[in-house]
Amino acid sequence: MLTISLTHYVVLSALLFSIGLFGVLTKRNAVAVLICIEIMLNAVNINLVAFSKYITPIDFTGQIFSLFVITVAAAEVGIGLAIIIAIYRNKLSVNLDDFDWLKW
Amino acid sequence: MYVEFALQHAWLVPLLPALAFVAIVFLTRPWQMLSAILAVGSMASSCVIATLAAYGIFTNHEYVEKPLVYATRWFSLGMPAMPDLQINVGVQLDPVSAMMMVMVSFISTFIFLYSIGYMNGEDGFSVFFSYLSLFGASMLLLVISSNLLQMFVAWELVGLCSYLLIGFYTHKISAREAAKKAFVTCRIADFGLLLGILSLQIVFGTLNLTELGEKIAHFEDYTTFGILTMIAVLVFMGPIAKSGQFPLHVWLPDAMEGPTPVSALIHAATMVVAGVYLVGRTMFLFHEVPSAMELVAVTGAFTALFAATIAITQREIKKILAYSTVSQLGYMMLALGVGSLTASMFHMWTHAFFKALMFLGAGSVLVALHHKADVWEMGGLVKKMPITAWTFVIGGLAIAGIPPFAGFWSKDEILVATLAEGHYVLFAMAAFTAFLTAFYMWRMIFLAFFGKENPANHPKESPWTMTVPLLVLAVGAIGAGWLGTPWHNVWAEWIYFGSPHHAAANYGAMMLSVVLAVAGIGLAYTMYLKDTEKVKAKAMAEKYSTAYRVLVNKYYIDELYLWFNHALVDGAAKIFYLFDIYIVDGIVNGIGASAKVTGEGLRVFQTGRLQNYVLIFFIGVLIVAVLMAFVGPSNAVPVMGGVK
Amino acid sequence: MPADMFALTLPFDPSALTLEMLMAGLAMLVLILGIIVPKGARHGLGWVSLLGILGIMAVAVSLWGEKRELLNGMYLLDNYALFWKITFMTAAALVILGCMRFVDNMGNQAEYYSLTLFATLGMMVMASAGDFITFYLGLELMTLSFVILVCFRKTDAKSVEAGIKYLLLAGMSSAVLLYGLTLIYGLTGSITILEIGRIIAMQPLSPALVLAVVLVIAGLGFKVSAVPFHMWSPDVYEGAPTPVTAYLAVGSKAASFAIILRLFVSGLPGIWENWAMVMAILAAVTIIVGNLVAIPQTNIKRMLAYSSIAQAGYILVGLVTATEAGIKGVMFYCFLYVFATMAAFVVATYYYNVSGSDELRDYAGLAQRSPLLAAVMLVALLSMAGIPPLAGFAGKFYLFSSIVGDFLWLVFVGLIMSMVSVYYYLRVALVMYRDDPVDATPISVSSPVAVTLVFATIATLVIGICPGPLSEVVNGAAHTFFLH
Amino acid sequence: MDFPVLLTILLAPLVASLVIMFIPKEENILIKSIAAAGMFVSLALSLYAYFAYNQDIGGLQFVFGHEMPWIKDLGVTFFLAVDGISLPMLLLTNLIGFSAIFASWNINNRPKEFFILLLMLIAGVMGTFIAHDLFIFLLFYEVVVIPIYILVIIWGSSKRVTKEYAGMKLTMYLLIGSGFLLVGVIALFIKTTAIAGHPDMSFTGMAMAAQQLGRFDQIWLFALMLFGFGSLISMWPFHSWSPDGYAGAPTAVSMIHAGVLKKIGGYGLIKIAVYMLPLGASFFAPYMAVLGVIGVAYAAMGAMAQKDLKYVVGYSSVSHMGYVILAVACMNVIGINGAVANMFAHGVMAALFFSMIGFIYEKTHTRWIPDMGGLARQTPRLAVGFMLAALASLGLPGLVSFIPEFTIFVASFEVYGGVAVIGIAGIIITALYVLRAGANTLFGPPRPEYDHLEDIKGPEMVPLVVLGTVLVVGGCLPSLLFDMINSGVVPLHAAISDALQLGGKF
Repeated sequence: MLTISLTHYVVLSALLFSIGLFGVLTKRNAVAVLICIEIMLNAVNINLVAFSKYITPIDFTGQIFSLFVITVAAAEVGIGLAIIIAIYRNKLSVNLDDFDWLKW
Repeated sequence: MYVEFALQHAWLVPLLPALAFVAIVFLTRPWQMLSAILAVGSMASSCVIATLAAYGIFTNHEYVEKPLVYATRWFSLGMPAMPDLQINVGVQLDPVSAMMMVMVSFISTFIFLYSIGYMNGEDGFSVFFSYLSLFGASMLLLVISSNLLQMFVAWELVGLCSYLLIGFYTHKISAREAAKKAFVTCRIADFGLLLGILSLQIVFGTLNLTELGEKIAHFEDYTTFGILTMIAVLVFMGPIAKSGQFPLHVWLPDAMEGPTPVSALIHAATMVVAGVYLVGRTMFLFHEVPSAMELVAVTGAFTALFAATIAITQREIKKILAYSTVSQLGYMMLALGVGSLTASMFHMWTHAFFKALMFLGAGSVLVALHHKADVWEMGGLVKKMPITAWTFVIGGLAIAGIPPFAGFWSKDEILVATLAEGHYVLFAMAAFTAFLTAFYMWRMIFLAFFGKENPANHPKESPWTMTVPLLVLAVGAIGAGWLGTPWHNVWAEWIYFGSPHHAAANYGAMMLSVVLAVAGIGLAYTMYLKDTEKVKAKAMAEKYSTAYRVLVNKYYIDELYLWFNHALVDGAAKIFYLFDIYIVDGIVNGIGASAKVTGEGLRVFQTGRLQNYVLIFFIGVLIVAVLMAFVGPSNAVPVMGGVK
Repeated sequence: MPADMFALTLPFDPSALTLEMLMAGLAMLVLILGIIVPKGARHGLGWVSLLGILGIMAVAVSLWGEKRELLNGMYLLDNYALFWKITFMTAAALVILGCMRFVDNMGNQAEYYSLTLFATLGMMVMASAGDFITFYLGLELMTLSFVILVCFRKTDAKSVEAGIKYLLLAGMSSAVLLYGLTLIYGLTGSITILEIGRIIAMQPLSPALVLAVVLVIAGLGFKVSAVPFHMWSPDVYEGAPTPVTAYLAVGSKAASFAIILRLFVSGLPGIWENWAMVMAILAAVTIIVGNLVAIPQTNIKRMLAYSSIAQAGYILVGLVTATEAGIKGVMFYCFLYVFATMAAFVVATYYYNVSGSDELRDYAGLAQRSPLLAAVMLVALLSMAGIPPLAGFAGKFYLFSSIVGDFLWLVFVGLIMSMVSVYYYLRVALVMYRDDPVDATPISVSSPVAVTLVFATIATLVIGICPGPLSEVVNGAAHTFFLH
Repeated sequence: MDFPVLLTILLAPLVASLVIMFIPKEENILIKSIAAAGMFVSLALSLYAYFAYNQDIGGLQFVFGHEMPWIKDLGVTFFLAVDGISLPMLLLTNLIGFSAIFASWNINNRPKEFFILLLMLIAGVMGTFIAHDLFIFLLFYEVVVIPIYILVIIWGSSKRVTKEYAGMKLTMYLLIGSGFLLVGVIALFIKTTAIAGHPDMSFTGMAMAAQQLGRFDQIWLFALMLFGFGSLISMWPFHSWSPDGYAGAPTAVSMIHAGVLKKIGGYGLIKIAVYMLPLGASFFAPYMAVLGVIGVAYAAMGAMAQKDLKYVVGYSSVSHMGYVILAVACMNVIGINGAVANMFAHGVMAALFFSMIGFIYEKTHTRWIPDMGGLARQTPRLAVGFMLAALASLGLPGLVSFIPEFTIFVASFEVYGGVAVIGIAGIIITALYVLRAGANTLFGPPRPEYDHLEDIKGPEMVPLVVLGTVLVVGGCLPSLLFDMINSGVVPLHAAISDALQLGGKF
């Protein structure tokens, strides 16, 4: 049987991080990008939890850390959605390519 | 007592005119007569002091061997006890400087006096006298200098005054250009002189004349013969321009643009003889270097002949006199070159009188003819201006070398000295020049003062301020030479280098020079006075038209310089300037522009697209990762310059 | 004993958190007051915040010399942290005092001031952070507060666009940073910086650690806007309301430097040789790009944004050698940077109120309309350029003297580019001083603004002419850095 | 404690500018009078200092603040002191500063700002000469750049190049030069601190340690300083800012810039670079000599091609500074004496030149030589000033610049022989272009369009009187200048030669 080791978690997290990153780079919809960022943060969380389990099994450092990350991420999403609504009101679009007033 | 005072306070001689200069500039400028009186008075007082001092010198034979020197520190560098460079200023009185002092102040006094009449009613009357005073002061300073640098200072100041005075008629472009030419020409030569002085300072560690004299006498302790030769040649460069020797004589004839008293001052008493005087003062240097002496002699003889040939064809009265000055200075140089300080100084003395006389006479004529300078348009002036004319004739006789006028004795001394040294070619040149001198001088005299009167002219005799100097100088022109007859020569006793070297009276040479002079005057008489229509002269000019043109155009030397100045110097300047603004500045501006262009280029990355930013961010991550991987500890050592 | 039953025994002394608690309280108070007081009186909230900050600053000063370590190094209170906190609060105070009218024009003063205070709180937490959790919390508190502040003028498209860019990019960079931090955690088994430092010093270098450090550098590089992680800052600086830009440029950057120093100098000195060169190159590139791109800018805020990128480059220089001298340089420079930047931005804010424009060309003739504004702007810009006798010169002297031994080339780059920067700073001077104003009416500067400007200018001058006292204070602070 | 002479000299113009700040800008005459009064105090005190300085004792005098720690960890003290080298420079600054105020008497466009900036500029320049601490020196060294920029862009004039370009070029050139210098100073500071064991930035303290540096260190540090100071003194090929900058600048700035600011380069070269790094200096001396000579000849040729008066003087000042560099490169007592003296002489002369050109420009609205002529008739006093400056420029004996040039020639001819001859030949070219410019401007037929011109009078006479007096007095009594300089140069040279004999220890 295949035992799940730390490496698997780390690889999973790396994959997830990369997927999130890919999404950030390619998605045009602001909400989608926001979600992709959440995916990246979740990759981080996987890492934290896995390390906590395998490396510091006695104190729950990583797990506590991940709780904080989740909380902050939630706040971030909240703010993000609010801003997206605000910008939609201004430009009637949530397409990131439309947001290039500020350049050079 | 007065003599003692004068000896100890000889510095007053240049100081008084200098004070007059200051006073005129700052105080008395609005009052013309007062300014003039100040100038004349100060110069006369200087003359008195100078004469007293000279009396003191010439009555005590010790001063010949051991000059009276008193000096003070001007500035010094390095440890006070043992300075690296110390320049003293002071007074050096010996027969040579005493004679010069008297001559300069005496002649200057009368030229100043003359100027009152000559400049009457001109603009800038007071300013003119202030310049004159400064000129006199500078020249006197030069004469009594005990230090070569002090002499150089005075030398340059003389040059400055000549600049100011030649260009005195500031509104005339020709005057402006002539003044500039005089200054720049002298400057070129001064470059050489300065190098010479620098070398002397560096090699011998002093510029005091007496010390230099002692050290150079055994120069082997300090330097090689080659270096010394170089120094001598460099020093001689200065006099070449200042005393109008070929090829830097070009400024002298142009200097006629100034008011006539200035020409007299420059040509007779002050500026041009400075060169001769300098060589005389540094005889100890030239004496050690026979080749340099040779150079001096040849330059002198050649210049004498060369200028005389030009003078034959000139038409302007002052130009003729100018070339005659150049020619006479050649004589003096020749005398120095053959080693006869005696003859040179003697000739300088007599020349001062008759040349000043002739210039002032010419000035008198010019005033009378309202500055019409062409001798061909004059004629018969003797009737209306007898004093001017007859004093001029005396000057003419003196310069032509007719005994017993002053010029005869001194010129004879030079010829004899040349012969005695065995320079036969130079002697021949000098003798021929004597003939030419008599010819062109009398050509001018006959054309201007005798013959038919020109009805267009309404000449009138000049006022007493002008004629009195003429008369006094005429006396000088007659009698100044009697002090130096071959039978009893004051100069030979008092003024010599090394040991007294006075050749015994050489009656052959004496006869020859008289014959030549008479022949010259005779030729002039036949061509220009007897032949009233001047047919022969015109025929000559046409027959030898090429030679005539060359002579009239002064061998095209001015044109050569002009070309050099415009084509070469200005062209080079232009090239330098263009190089500066396009290459040097181009690089500077290019660096600036490249910074701007880079900025603009980098700006393009800032597209405003969020996802581009993310992309760049991760490219950055990759680059940093690569850097981290490759710039490991081993490579983290200093890239440049760091020395632990 | 009955009393003891209710006594909560904490494993640490909460008095070490006095400053943070006070700040949080103040922020809450302002928020609540905003609800209570009538609209017309909300103007006073600025003064409340200001006085509160000044009070907390006084407390902070009184704590000088304290040295505490809470929860096994999770929270550190030392002179180093205190110095940073004072720096942040100074910046906050200046920005509040200088930009009151601007805030009043925007409305929602309570939210604005409380968010400013929360951001300050985040920075203060960062300065004291001893482990990753505290660090992350402080960072996010600060960042999220700033996100809201950036798009505070929610009807202004530029402001909102800046907000979304900042939010998304900051989120992404936080993810990257966190990923790096977790890797470090995984490799060392600890999240306490000091402990990590001890562990790493004993371990051989692993590729994973290299990757982790790269990600941390990227994440923090984003915060200080080091090239090539700087792309957000010009856009955000330009779009955000000017006071926010000012505080963002100063506070966020300074706080990030505070934690960078902790992390790299206390946490990663074991592999200094690996990251030193990278930092040096980053610094050089940042200096060069920031300055060169600033040259063609026409908007003053954008120009200041690029110049602040370059400033980040200078400050990074102090990090390169990881020595006390370098830390001291960073702290010194950040402190004086507060005054110069604040002065410049306050002028920009005030002039925006008058003219409604941030374009450079609209500054024409400012010197004739208001000599004070023009002079302050000039002094501020020149201080950033490092022209003596202004503070920037002393700051650069300290910074660059720390690296002169091994990184001489970087000294060259830094100093030459700082002279190049004068080029675009002087263009501002050119417009302000040479040109005649279109509208010549004199601008009367309101007294709070005048006080801010004069104070900032005098501080810049005094630090420049006589950096001795400040330098000694900073020395003391930097010294405690190594005492844990 | 004695009366702090130097501090007062430094503060007087600053106080004046502070007072002016609170005067309404309409009070034109009052502003100018206060500026003049401030400068007069400085001038009087610096004259006092010059003559009260005890040359027999020599060394640093009028010491102020050396026991006052300024920045402890950098070893900086607010050390003000003068010696025989800095005192002439200080006096020069004050002479020119005082004249510059009067040369700007006719400025009516925003006079308030003008005089505030001008006074700050003057104070900055003075500071560099009286500071005896490298840090304080640098502080003043760069502080002068910015006021100049603003003065140029507002009150300057555009001719071949725009005043904006000129001002920016001037500023950037000097700043980038100072950037290199700063690198050198910082590196020097670190190295000397390591040698001495404690930081000390006073000139003497730093030199003691720096002279022990190894040859290699000294060479590269000297190279940096040479570039920094060299570009300030407009050493070829870093000179191109100079003609453009002077042409664009207003009169007073040209006067101060060409007169004294430029000299900071030479001063720094002598008192910092050569003094502290003698091995480096001796390595670079031949190159410096060559660059100096090229500068002399090249700039003189450049000047000859100019038709704009200010460009003529601009190039000529590059040329004259070539002599200074050549002189410094000799590294002996005579040479350094000559360098300092020539800086003084050129300062006076260039300032007079620029002030007279300023007046000409003010009156005729042109500086284009072919458009002028015969001004000597219409404005005789102006002509006197112009001629005086021109003659000093070509090194006429009896004016202040002759003896310095002579000493430079002595030193450089002795040390460099043939190379120096090219430099000495510069006097010919100089005579040519200076006289040409002077003659074509002042002499020749007067132009009717200038008949109405008023000659300079009243306050306008001050530059002529002050600077002209110095020109003549300094020329006639060179020992007034040289004894002072010599008292500073001899110990400096002794220190250098000791260090050279010792060689670098580290």
